[in-house]
Amino acid sequence: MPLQWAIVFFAWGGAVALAAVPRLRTATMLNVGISAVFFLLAVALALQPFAQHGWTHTDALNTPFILVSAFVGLTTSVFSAATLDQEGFDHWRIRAYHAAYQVFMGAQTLALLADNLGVMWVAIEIATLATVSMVGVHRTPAAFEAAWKFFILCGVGIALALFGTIVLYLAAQPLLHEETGLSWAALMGVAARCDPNTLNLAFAFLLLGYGTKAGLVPLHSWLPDAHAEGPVPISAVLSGLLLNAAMLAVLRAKSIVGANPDAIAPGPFLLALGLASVLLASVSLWRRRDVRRFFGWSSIEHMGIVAFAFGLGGAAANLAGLLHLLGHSVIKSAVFFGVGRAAQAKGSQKIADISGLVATHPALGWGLAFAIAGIAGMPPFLLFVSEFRLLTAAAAEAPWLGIALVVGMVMALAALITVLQALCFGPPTPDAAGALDGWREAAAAAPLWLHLAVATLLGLAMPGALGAMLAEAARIIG
Amino acid sequence: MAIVWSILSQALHIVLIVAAAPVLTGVLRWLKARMMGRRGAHPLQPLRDLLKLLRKTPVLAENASPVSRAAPYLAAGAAVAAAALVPSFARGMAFAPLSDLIVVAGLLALGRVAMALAGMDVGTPFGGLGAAREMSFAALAEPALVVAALSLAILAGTTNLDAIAGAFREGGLGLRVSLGLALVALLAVAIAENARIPVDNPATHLELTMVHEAMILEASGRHLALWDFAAMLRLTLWLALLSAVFLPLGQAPAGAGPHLWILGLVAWVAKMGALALALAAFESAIAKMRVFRVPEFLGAALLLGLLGAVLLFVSTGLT
Amino acid sequence: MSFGQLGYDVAHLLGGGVLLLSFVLLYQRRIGAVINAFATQGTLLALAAAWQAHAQGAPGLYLTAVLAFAAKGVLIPLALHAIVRRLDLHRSVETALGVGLSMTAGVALVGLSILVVLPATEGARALAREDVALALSVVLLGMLMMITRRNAISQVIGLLSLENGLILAAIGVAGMPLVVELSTAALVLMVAVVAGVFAFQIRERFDTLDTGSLEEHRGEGR
Amino acid sequence: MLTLLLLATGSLLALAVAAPVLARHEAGGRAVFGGCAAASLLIAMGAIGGLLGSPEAADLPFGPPWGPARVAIDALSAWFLLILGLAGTAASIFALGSLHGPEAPRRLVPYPLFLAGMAVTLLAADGFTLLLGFEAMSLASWVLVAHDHEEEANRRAARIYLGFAGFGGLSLILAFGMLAGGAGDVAFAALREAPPDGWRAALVLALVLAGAGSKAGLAPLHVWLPLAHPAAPSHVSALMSGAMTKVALYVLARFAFDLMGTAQPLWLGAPLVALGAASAVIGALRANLEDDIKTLLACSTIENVGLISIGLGLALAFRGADLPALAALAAGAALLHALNHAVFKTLLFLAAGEVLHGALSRRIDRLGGLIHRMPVTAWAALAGVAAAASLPPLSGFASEWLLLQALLASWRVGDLAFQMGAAAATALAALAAALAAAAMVRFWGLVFLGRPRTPRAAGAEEGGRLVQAALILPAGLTVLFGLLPGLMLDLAEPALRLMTRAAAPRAGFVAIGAAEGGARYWPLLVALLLAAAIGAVVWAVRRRAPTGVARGPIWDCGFIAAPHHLPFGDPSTQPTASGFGQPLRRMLGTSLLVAREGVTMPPPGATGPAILHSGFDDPALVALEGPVPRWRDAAAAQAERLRDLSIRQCLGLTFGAVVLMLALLAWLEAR
Repeated sequence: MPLQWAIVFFAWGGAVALAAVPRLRTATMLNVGISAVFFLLAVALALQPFAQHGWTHTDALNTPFILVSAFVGLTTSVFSAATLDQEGFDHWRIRAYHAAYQVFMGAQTLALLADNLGVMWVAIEIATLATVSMVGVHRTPAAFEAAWKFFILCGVGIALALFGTIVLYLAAQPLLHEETGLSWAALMGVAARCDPNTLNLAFAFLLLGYGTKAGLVPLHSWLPDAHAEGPVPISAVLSGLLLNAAMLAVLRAKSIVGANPDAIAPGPFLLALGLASVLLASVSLWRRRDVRRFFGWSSIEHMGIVAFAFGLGGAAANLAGLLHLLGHSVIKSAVFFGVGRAAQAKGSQKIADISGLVATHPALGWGLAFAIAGIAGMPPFLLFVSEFRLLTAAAAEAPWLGIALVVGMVMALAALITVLQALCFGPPTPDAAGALDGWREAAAAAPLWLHLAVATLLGLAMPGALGAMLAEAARIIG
Repeated sequence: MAIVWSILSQALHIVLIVAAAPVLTGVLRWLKARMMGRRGAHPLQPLRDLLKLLRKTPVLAENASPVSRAAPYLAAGAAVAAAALVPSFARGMAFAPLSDLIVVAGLLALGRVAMALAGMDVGTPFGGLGAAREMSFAALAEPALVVAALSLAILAGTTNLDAIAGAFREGGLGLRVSLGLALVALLAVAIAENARIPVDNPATHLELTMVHEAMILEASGRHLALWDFAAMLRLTLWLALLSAVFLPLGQAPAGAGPHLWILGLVAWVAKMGALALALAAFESAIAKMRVFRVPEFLGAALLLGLLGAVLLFVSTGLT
Repeated sequence: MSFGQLGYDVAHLLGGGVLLLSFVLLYQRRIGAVINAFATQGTLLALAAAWQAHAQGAPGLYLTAVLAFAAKGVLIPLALHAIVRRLDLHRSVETALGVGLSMTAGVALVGLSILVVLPATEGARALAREDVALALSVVLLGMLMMITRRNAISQVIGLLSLENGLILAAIGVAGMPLVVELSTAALVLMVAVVAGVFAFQIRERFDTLDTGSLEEHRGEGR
Repeated sequence: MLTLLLLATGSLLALAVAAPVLARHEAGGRAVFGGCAAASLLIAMGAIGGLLGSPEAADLPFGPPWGPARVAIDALSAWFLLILGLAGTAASIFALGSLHGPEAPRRLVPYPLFLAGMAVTLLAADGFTLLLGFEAMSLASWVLVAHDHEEEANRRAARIYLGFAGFGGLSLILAFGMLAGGAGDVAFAALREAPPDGWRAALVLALVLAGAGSKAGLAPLHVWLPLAHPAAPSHVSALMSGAMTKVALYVLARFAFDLMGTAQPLWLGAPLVALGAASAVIGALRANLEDDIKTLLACSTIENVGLISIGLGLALAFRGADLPALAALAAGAALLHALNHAVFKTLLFLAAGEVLHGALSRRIDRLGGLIHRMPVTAWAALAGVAAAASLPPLSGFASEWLLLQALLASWRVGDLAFQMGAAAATALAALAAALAAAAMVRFWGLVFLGRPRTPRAAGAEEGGRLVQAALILPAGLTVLFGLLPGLMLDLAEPALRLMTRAAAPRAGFVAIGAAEGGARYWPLLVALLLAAAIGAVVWAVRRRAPTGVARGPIWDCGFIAAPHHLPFGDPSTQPTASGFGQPLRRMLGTSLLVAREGVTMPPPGATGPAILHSGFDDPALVALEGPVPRWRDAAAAQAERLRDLSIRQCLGLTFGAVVLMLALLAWLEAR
């Protein structure tokens, strides 16, 4: 079995195994182990030359994201091993949680790997089902509300995506051999000769369908609540991984439509959705009282920035968008580690109840402070690099759009700084019960700092191979 | 040879202006008294006062710092240095290259700051009040002075007093409205700088209105003598400056030698006398204004100066 | 095959029937009747799939047909009836948008979808064009039903009929690879939704209009 | 030279990395600050080398994914590196001297980073590296501003500070993008190739003014500065005022004189002159009204930044009007004033820090009479005060003399509108200078002279040897630069050539001149003349007057014995901070800063003092904290309505999006 499938089925096998483990400590350790092996497999996959195996393929576009998601999956499993006992699960939920975790990892890796758009759709659907069950696992009214909203909206979303996929095949049908009919590579090959109007229709549905999962305004309603309910680690993987997979799906659709000169230009649509997301999020951030919802909204903002970048198009802007996706995965999951740990320590995820972290938990507090600064686009982290690239490109291509974007970014920045200081500075609020013993406290803070280190490394000293890969990917998107 | 003459004339100029300071003040007081129908003190009375004060031992407050003792010398020295730079009876004296209008203003500011600090040294309310007002008025006088300097600089191409005087002496500029406006601005500044009526009343000790006197209330003996001397010197300096710039006639080139100096001396004394007379008349004609009317007074001067500059722009633009 | 031939007419007829039943769904006021209408739609869809299997000579589609019939024709309607009984929902459907209005909106949507699809699919074969137009209308009508019905059951049914539209499109496009897998996967999703409704006994959760309760539901109560 | 500078920068970074470990040990703090002092000294020496040597460039082994980070040194950056080096040395020595016991990592780590960030900004040779240093500098200094975060006021300062920093960074990125154009290459060499013109140039300048100007403290984006600078530890405040604002001005100059090309029109300088004049007056006026000494000094920084930017603007205008000699004069004034201000403002902030350390307060109304207890601090501060008040023969006067000469020559630019504006700017600059003198007299007189206003001030103590050295070093430099401005101007000559393609008018070694054959200023001769005059006066007085003085109680128009409970006299009989500011508050404050004041009189017959309440609001800050948040909240309220939808209505949104998109498609295809 080729490695591309092996990695997916390894995760799913791990899910089956985890479903059978009721004991917390054992399950978490096993989960960490599986994630570690999964990460190694991903590295091995990245080292292999790009290849296509039936429905799946590796290319410059998905390899970096597979690496990052495997990395985030690993660190998240470590974090959840350190902090999961704070969630107070019974053994059924322990099984469900861990099984769903690995199912999700496998599914979303498959979604990244898929070359066949049908397979990609199925994978994203599985990922959705898995995350829904994880979001709702607490079974509180709030969790229900969030999970159900997530389920229905994303269900409709991917239904639309399926329709788009079908229409896409309809467009390519006269030109393609049946078996390869949904292969992205094949479609790219013939896109220029497809009927443009059919492509337009397909793009409309794919954009709105996968855009729902990517949380673009006005399809974003599910995102903040889904990030705020459910176990703490889930927010990290939701923001860090799921959004990437969805955005990549949108990209694949865009690249096909973009390859046809007669079809509508997909850029303006992405620009519009992106700008709308940034502006709406940047004002909505000011009304948040719940810290995890706050950063959920910030994810909407960043997805907007990414959409803006890809809408702008061109090598520079595309590279900026890809870098921004990667950076957002790494840093935002770090933020959620910090925020989640803080919420556990203070026994509430209201912003008003968390204060003065640097005084009571220096490692956590400063780590969180720098992670939020990184999310706000401060150096030396990767998001600073990507925003630099994006804004220079925007100013060159469309200065006024760039200025509009900056207006939104500045408002979001101010909100982020306000919350950063509210959480980390000031007189500390008393800790609730649930202080972790020494090594677990360290293990909860370590992923955060590791992510910061990785974000810095990627920002200022990115490995040449990865850089070349991203440049190539930027060219692929077109 | 010319160098010798220029140095000699410079030395003579310094002696002359230092000696003239008390006398000028005395003459001014005498004239004012006469105009008010009093007999008035002898014109040399200020000189006598100074000498008498010099002989007395100054009394310092217990908490007075070295500032109180150093400031009078600094102020007097700055006044002398500034006075040495202003052309009087001759041009092209040894220090002529140094005699920059802005440098002179800077030296005067140095003396002013020294006096303000001395006033604040022992922490009396009057000292602080006087210092605050002095510095505030200066803050409004400065722009007026610089704007006047702008007009002069445009006409003479430099801010060097000696060169300006020369340029106006050679004429070719003729009479200009803007020059008149600059003159008015400079006059207002001079009045404010020397604490004359209507900005301040040098003859009164009424606490609530005084500015200059308030700062030296604590001074006595030789310190007080130095303060008074510095004030007199500053007045002389300003009158000399005005006469040098706006009434340049009769100035002798320093290099020309003593026989021409005589003429210059006579002309200078005449000009100073005339200015003193005008000042006395002006002061006895009008009353002191309220402290917080001063800004309007100086603001008006500033605006006139600006107006003059603008008129110049227009005229230079036309020609 | 092209216009005037039997295959075309039958396929067209069946597709039209599915669309018609979507209108029926919009029109029904009684919940039981809505469920029955949905069952009929499912059955028609199964027939359409079977016919396409025959016409295109794609045996895989027979499987789709069977699945569609079993799930949408029989099981899901039964489950829904059970839920209705269990939660003893009052039998009439309260609508957010009046029936008349939603019907007109539906007609407008059909017009829109035809306007979009017919020029769009010039290249494709006539049958595919018709089919996609019909399917798109069914999808849109399903969404319309989801947002104009207030109680959970009829909204779920809206989602299900939307999904019917997808399957209709999938089977209509001749030679679509993975069509069976995709339809099955979509079916799984729908079953999950129904199971959710069934398990958590959801009556109104689609439609909590009291924003105050939303606030605390969303954990942002002051 | 470049290697030397990079070495210094790298060692600073290394110090930052090592700091958390060092912080555990007693001597850790000494190691860090000592290292910083050494590195700053290296930077200063390297800068002088760079000014004398030829430009160098290099690529760093790391950088953004699309290419290496480029660094280079030319005369312009070398001049500002010199500023950074001098300020950094003094500040680091002061920090070293004022260490007591181990220092917390959060004060130790950011300090070297702050220095390194500034150095990187100055060394950068492409837009990315410059922004990297710029933002790193902001982030590090933000940590230091927030070091005492238990105080609400400090948190507010830090919040506003970081917000402005981010805003400035984003604006600068946009500016680089506008310059780079489609190619997207932000290397300086590439940017020089394609200078912008027309509205693009205007937009670039606006963005740079928003970005670098806000960092430098140009009105109306200066509001963060009086909040943030005082909140930081004193040696950091010194760096922020002395060096950081200069780094921002460097970015401004780099854009306006170098990257935007030399063929820019005359009006490009006008906004700099206008904003500079506004900042100068606002800053100087606020300095007369503040009653916290560090805030007062921060406001005076705004004033000086304004003056420097007037100089830069004039240089731009002269260059646009093809008057290279005058352009060099104005640019020289700006550069010289940047250097002088950096030195004396560092000195003053360090002195303020020593006062805070000795008398435990920054409020003027709790200080007084410190000259008796802290003579070294007092006299060192006096040098800085005299320079800031632009008194001859100190450094401030020399550079402001040059600036005034440039302003007085601005009428040579033919354009009438510009002439009028320049005349107004001349008046405003003079007003600002005189206001600064008043502010400085108020600062030094109220803090060091008079009587102590609190027991703590009466018991103030002088700092240690190192601290005194850290004060005397910049004081000496202030005097030196004051006496030898010609020398410094010659040193700056390569930078002037780079900026204006011309050299400042030569006026010999010890003098500075307005133009060939124009007015001259010989600081040394003036100083000698002054000394001679004072000597003569002393001699004359000595000949007639008896020596020695008698001591007695304060006269003050009558003797009042101090109450017993106030051994050093009743503070309320001394001028207060707000009392001293009263005349200017009434003359200018009410109109410019909506100042207000009121007096509560004691009832007739009561002996209590009359209390003067006064205050003012900076219009810019009012706008920032008034309307702007209101608009934001209004928008947020609208957005919330979108968020409170039920699931069904959210579906409605999706449905609407689908229908809209389809309709759009139908429309597009119909056409």
